[in-house]
Amino acid sequence: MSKRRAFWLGAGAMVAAMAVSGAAFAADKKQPKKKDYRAAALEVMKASFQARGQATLDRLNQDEAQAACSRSAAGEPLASDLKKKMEEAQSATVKYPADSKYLGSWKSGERIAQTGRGLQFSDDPSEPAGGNCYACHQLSQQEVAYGTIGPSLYRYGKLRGNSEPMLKYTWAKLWNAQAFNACSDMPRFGHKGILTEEQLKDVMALLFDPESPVNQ
Amino acid sequence: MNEQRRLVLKAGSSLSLLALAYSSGLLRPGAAFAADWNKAAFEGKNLDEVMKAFGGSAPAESKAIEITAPDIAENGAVVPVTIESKLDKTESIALLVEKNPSALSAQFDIPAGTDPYAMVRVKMGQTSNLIALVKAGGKYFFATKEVKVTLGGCGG
Amino acid sequence: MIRRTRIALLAVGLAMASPTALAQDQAAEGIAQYRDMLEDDNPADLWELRGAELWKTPGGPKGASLEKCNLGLGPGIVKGAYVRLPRYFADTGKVQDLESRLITCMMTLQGRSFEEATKQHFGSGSEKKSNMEALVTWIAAESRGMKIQVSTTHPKEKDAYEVGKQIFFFHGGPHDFACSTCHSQDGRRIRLQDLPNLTTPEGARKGFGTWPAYRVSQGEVRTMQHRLYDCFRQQRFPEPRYASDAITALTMYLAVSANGGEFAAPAIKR
Amino acid sequence: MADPMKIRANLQADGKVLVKVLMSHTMETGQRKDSGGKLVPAHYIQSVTVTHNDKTVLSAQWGPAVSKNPFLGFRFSGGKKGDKLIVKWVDNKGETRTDEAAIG
Repeated sequence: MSKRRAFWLGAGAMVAAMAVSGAAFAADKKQPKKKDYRAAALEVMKASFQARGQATLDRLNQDEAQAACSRSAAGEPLASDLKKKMEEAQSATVKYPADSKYLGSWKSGERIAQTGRGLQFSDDPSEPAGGNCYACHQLSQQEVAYGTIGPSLYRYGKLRGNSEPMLKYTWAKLWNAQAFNACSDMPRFGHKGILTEEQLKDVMALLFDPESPVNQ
Repeated sequence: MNEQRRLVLKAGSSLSLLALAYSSGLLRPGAAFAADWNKAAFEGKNLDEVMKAFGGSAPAESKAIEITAPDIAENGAVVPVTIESKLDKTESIALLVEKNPSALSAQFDIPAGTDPYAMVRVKMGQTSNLIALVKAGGKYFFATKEVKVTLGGCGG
Repeated sequence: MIRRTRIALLAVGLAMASPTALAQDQAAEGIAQYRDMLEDDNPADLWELRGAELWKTPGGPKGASLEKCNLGLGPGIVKGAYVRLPRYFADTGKVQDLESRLITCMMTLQGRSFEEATKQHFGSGSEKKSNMEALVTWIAAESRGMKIQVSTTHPKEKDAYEVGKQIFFFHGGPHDFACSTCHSQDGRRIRLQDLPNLTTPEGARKGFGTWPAYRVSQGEVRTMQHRLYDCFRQQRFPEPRYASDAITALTMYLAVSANGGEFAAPAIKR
Repeated sequence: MADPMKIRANLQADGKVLVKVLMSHTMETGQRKDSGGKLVPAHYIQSVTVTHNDKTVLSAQWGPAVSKNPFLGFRFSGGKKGDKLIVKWVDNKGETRTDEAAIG
């Protein structure tokens, strides 16, 4: 764990150093005028991509968060006040279940966690989308084919308990991960309509139900 | 059985003969070369049914058969398997995948002068036992090995 | 052997981090063993054989072969061409990757239309084979073992690189994914597949330097063109057009990042 | 017409010949559906025969569970450098392909 933290601190320091050099670069008047490669890239993409099935060209129209995160990924880190503002804006999008019930069926949740299909141009839009949780997270012990892009969620409920605030926090994280961490790698499952409210309840059950393989 | 197969293959290897057989309506496509192909064995759902098709009695487990296959296959579409028999007078080697819809994948006749050794790659629908079935000195023997099949990719 | 060591080190790291390290260790070891067993006897050899034949076979309205095609080193020179692509071509005034360049040759030398040159650009995984994939496999194989050395000296090459870099970091679609979501950190994995960090020379070499590859899951050799196409599909983006400028630019970014590495394709992958 | 096989036959230090063959074949199981939801008909190699100096050194029967673009490996004794090896397959539609290689 400590190793992991050290890595993140290291990465943070590196990003800060880049910000400084970036500022120096911008201030240097002798540099020839920089081409706007970001605008050029968007133009090239619009000419190179075509709509197919449910994947229409408007998917290339970035929302504010996507545009800011692209700039940040390409080497212009978010200023801390902007990051905070973005997280507040994302936080405001979270919709909690109308009936205040957070937990559905862990069995359906496990299926959603295993399925990676949905919203691709090759997918049938009438089929429900998956959450593909295992692509990035460890969840149960039985599934060894899990990814490491996100942290392990093994024993998620067992370790944290299922108090109201914990349920609410987790719901919000699934709905819009960027509410807590601007430019998180995790999709905004509720906000972007990837998973329905009912599917999210099933994923919640996978995380919290004592019977779920996650908590064994 | 081997002799018979060779004869059939020899006869079938003449394309003009085959064309004649087709045009005269004597043969349906697929029937020509498959005459010696052990349809019943390849349709067997499990070891018992395959054994019945081979006309053999219940095989005995043997440590003299070695299966080399990965413990985990990253993709079930291609699982590399090597089978080596150390049994005297090995006549044939067959590979079965216990949980495939039809168990038998491949069968190799081993003539004198050829090592009792075969490498092949097979499809596995799910995590399952591989069964190597060896006929030696007229009797059947087997060994098993489990291969786990995993999921992969980010598009499901 | 080297890979084994790496896996062992990875396993040690996991042992400290995870309660299920043992299962994970076995999984990693098992996958390494699986890949070792497939490394020899790569079915990509069959594509290579077919591609070599296709290069020499007359075709198109002009009944010409591709033997006079200039892939950047002069007409007909194939060896070493792949590790210097994409590059700027004066006759078209464009930066082109191998597929785009082959299309140019099929149009100019053989008299084919663009549509005809690209009609089965990806094999279907069954009986419909792609001549393009076979040609690319053979041409790439002719550069196996050479150093990747893609130039950015021409202004248009530099532009393609910079545009490709922006595309790499472009977040979009319902999942917010960019190429960089999965490919900008070390030591990450999706399911059990290692994700090369394409923003480092080592990672870019591992990524760019091992395509084309035989995909056992598809029963086809796939080229960089298809790899990027499929990444965008999984990113939930619209469909990239075959041999389009976005694909060329992104390939340019990856190739330049991989410069100095040894080209190790055709490979075999999941 | 099916594509050529790739055959490698090498004399080993122990005097045996190691044969490795890659075949170009779709090996359709008959259980897969195409993008339109229709079953793709079964199409797979059913028999493979390898001969050396008119003697059969291996004969195999295969089902649809052998992987696409099949690989076959085996060893036999009695081969010399330069000897001709003939590999032939026949599939369930009656299509066939024969290729040869010299032992190296």
